[in-house]
Amino acid sequence: MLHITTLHYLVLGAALFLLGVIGVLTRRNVVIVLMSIELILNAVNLNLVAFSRYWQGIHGPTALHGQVFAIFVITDAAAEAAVGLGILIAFFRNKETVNVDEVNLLKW
Amino acid sequence: MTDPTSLSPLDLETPDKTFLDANELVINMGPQHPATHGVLRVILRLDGEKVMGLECVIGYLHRGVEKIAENRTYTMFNPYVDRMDYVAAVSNGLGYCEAVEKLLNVEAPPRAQYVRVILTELNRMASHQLWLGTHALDIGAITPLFYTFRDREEILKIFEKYCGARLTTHAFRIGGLQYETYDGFEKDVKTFVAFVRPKIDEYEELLTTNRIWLERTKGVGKISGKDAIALGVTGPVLRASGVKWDIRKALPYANYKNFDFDIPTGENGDTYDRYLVRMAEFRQSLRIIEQAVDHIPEGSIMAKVPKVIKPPVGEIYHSIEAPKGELGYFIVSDGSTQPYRIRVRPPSFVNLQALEVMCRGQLVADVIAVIGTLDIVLGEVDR
Amino acid sequence: MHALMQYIQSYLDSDKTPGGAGNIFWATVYILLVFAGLSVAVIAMNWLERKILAHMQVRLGPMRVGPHGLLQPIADAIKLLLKEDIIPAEADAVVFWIAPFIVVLAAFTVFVVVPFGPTHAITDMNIGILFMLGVSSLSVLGIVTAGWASNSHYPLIGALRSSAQMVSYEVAMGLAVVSVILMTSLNDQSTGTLSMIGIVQAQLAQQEWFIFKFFPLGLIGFGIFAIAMVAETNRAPFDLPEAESELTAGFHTEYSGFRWSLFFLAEYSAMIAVSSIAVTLWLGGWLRPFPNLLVAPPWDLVFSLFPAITFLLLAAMCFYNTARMPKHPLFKVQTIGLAGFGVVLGLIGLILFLPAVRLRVNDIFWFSAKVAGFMYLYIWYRGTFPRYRFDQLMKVGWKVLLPTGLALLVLTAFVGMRTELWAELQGVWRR
Amino acid sequence: MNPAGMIPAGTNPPVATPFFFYLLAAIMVIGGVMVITRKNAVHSAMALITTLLAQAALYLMLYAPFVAGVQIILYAGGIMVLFLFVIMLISVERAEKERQFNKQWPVGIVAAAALGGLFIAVYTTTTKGRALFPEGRMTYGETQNTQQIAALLFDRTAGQYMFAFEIASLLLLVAIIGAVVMAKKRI
Repeated sequence: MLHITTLHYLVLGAALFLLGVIGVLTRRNVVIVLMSIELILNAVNLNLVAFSRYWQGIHGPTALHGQVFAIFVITDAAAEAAVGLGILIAFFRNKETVNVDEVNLLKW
Repeated sequence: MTDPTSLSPLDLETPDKTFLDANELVINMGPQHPATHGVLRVILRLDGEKVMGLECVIGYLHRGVEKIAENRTYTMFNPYVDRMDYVAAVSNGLGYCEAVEKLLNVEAPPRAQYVRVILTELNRMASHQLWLGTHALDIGAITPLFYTFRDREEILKIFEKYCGARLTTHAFRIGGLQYETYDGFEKDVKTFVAFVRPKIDEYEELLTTNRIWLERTKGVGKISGKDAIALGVTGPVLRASGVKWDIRKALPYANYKNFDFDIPTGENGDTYDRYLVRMAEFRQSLRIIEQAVDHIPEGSIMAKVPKVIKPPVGEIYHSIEAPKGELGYFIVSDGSTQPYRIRVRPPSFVNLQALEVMCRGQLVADVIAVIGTLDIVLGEVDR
Repeated sequence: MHALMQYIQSYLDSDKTPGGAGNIFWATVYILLVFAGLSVAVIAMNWLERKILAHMQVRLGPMRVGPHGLLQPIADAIKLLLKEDIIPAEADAVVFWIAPFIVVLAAFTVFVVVPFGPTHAITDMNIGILFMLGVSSLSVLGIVTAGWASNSHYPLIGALRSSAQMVSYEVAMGLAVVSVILMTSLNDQSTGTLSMIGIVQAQLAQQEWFIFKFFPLGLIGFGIFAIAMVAETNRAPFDLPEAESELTAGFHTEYSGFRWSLFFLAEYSAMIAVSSIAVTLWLGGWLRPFPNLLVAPPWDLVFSLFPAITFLLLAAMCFYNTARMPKHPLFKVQTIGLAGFGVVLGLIGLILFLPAVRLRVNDIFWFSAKVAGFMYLYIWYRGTFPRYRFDQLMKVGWKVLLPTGLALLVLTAFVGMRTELWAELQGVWRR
Repeated sequence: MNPAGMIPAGTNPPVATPFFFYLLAAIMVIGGVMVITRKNAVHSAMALITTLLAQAALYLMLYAPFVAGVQIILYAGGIMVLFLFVIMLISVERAEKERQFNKQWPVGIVAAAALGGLFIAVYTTTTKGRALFPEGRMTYGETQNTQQIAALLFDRTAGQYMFAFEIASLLLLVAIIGAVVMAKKRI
């Protein structure tokens, strides 16, 4: 079998990123749109960690900047999920729907 | 939102605003539910875990006891009353026998009165023990159940020795007792009193100062004395709200006026106070039994009662203090051997009315605690 | 054959865990051993819980199946496996089907890093404790989906309660754990570590169980964890998700037979798992009692005799009860069975006297004994306490345990760094 | 270059790496497809959880155990529980019966396809795609990973990300307040 290289991880990350983009652009259900965003963030994370390993190979074992960045992205994802779901609940309470294309008013 | 504790009737048509403004969760608690003490069905309207309102549905154990009475003679109906509050059958029998005696205008002889008091008070303790065990079990403490049942067994043994039955005792007859006490009855009762006194301390050790028990019961299911009277609540539930009302003192029957005992009352009318009141009643019952068992007079056990009981035309209401509250019998006689109508005022049925007032605005877990603290027996509620 | 023996011998002399040494064969053997041991522990726990609870409640507990009901758990297991597997018509069949497996997987996977001894662990991860907390928190997913998939109100409320409860207590739990991780680094001998084996070795190096370190800070952290772990495993007095008097059976109301038994298995193995965390972090893991005071070689010998003596005592108990068995012919099989069980226990006890075996299982014995102590506590709680109400539970979690945990963390850092802080302050003063 | 020779002494050689990589990659892609195609949001969430766990395993393969642990404890154990919680609060049944895809889905597909084409172009057509990330770089054991990340985050001398870390904590605080305000019944 082939040896697994950084490129393999990048291709996988790209595939997940595309899936996430398709989900965001086509689905109506807000919850699934939010989950697709998580998918995108994860694809990015995968790339970051793969880059980190590559970087380690060049700059030695302490060059973990990619992993640190991934941790920041996870933090960001947690914040995004909390606020996003909060907005979703507020939206559902007012419109009794979870469909994103029915969000056509900025105020009601 | 309206004040959840206000006394407004349950309105199932217009639901209150809830979380997410969606319709609230409606849950059927019962009739098959481990904590509704039988076949009570409670329709709960919940906002999350908060009770917005509830409705009791009863009748799953209805056997038409009152109707049966109209086709039975007064003597034949006597065993039926045992089946109403089956954990306090002796009290039921006492109330019925005394009501008919009052109608006949006879009085049971002193010896019978003493034995009646002893058995009734023993039964009160048995009933309270069952209440304590199941109430604690509902709140999650499983151990007291086994302790109380262990000690209740001793009471049932005395009943069995006395009249052959453990639960539906049918201990009394109209006009007195059917059986003379067995040899060693007094000794058995005294042994039991000595046996059970430390056991009550044991129950209290497990619960009274237990922090979780305090948190689960203090301030839960509060009802003011005024509300309680308005709803007709009686018994320990009323006394825990600070109303000193005990029929044994207020309208003495049997020979309770010969005994020295206190009426324990609470202050806050919450579940914890009801618990304390009942625990105090254990000790008061022991006091009464101790006084009675030492002074059982000699003599006959049956008053002069005609072979065929044919009360004069008239009506009578007689109530006693059953373990759960005021147990009343309203008997209408048309002069025949069968009662024209018997109406029972069961304490559980009336106390159950307070459930909604006590539960509004509380949590689901509190509904369980309140059902437990009301000490209902569905056999009596549904009759 | 000789090569195989050499292979085995080479491992026995190794000072690494099989996972750490990259030894797949031994890792597999260890996985099988740990999971077999875990299953036996769950079965034993089932019997012990019933018996201990029964004796607390002045009754006998199981007495019919086997002598003193010893075979009762096996009979129950057979019954559960043979029961009809019911999936409610309105349930979401796929999710309903998967949910118990998530819970079981989460509960079993954590044992990958549990250190039964310096070399007796499947593997030693750099992130051991983080892995344990993370994977054990996955069981909440199974519980939530189980409650949701049942499509019924009681399971749904049970699932919501359970998820809220587990998520909130994880926070307090995490803070207590972090205070221990600080303790591993706050000394001269060792650097900080998240590895489960590393934490115990830090306690060995510092000659102190962390429950006693920075007294009373270690004790407070242990207390927070001990409370949070009961809530985390949904046991009395925090067993609201399955409060039988309120929600019939909570999230597993609709489950029956095999699937229900998976939840049961998961609950008990999760109890063992969190107890293992507590033992590893605060009670010195596999270290024997008094590793700092009674260090002379004779003491080593004395403590290494404990496993054998324990098994002999258990055997003696069996023989005593055999003698007390009714002499009626109906009890003949039971008497023989109990005597046989005693003989087996006694034989194990005798084998444990052999020095080669004795020294090797000593670690495992002390670890298991400490975990067993926690298991007894679980049963004791269940026999004693009433159940908390949901809001009170949340209050305890967020308003008591969380602030205490935060304060503990800060205090531990300050106490641990006091000399450096003092030096720093003096430097500032001089400037 | 011989990849196995790159492993420093003392660490274990990776076992069957390609096999596990392709297995986990397949799980992740299938999970991702399930996330965006399922009608029922709970099924989507389950698929996403599977994807996230597989990704945690990939992190372990990339010698990033700490990130893997954070991934499990935060993503799978925290964020996804939040998602499931919210899905249960809002009614799933009705959303299931409605149209699943919005009106501009063809545009979305085209845009995504264009992006995919871009990726493919970058990774394949240019010779630099391969040359950019030469394979067989040295790998390191995970023995000190957590400590090194901590050093990057907190260390006095080597800690470059201290400020970013503080900003992240501020972000979390803002998120907490935002979530509470949003989810409150009445503001």
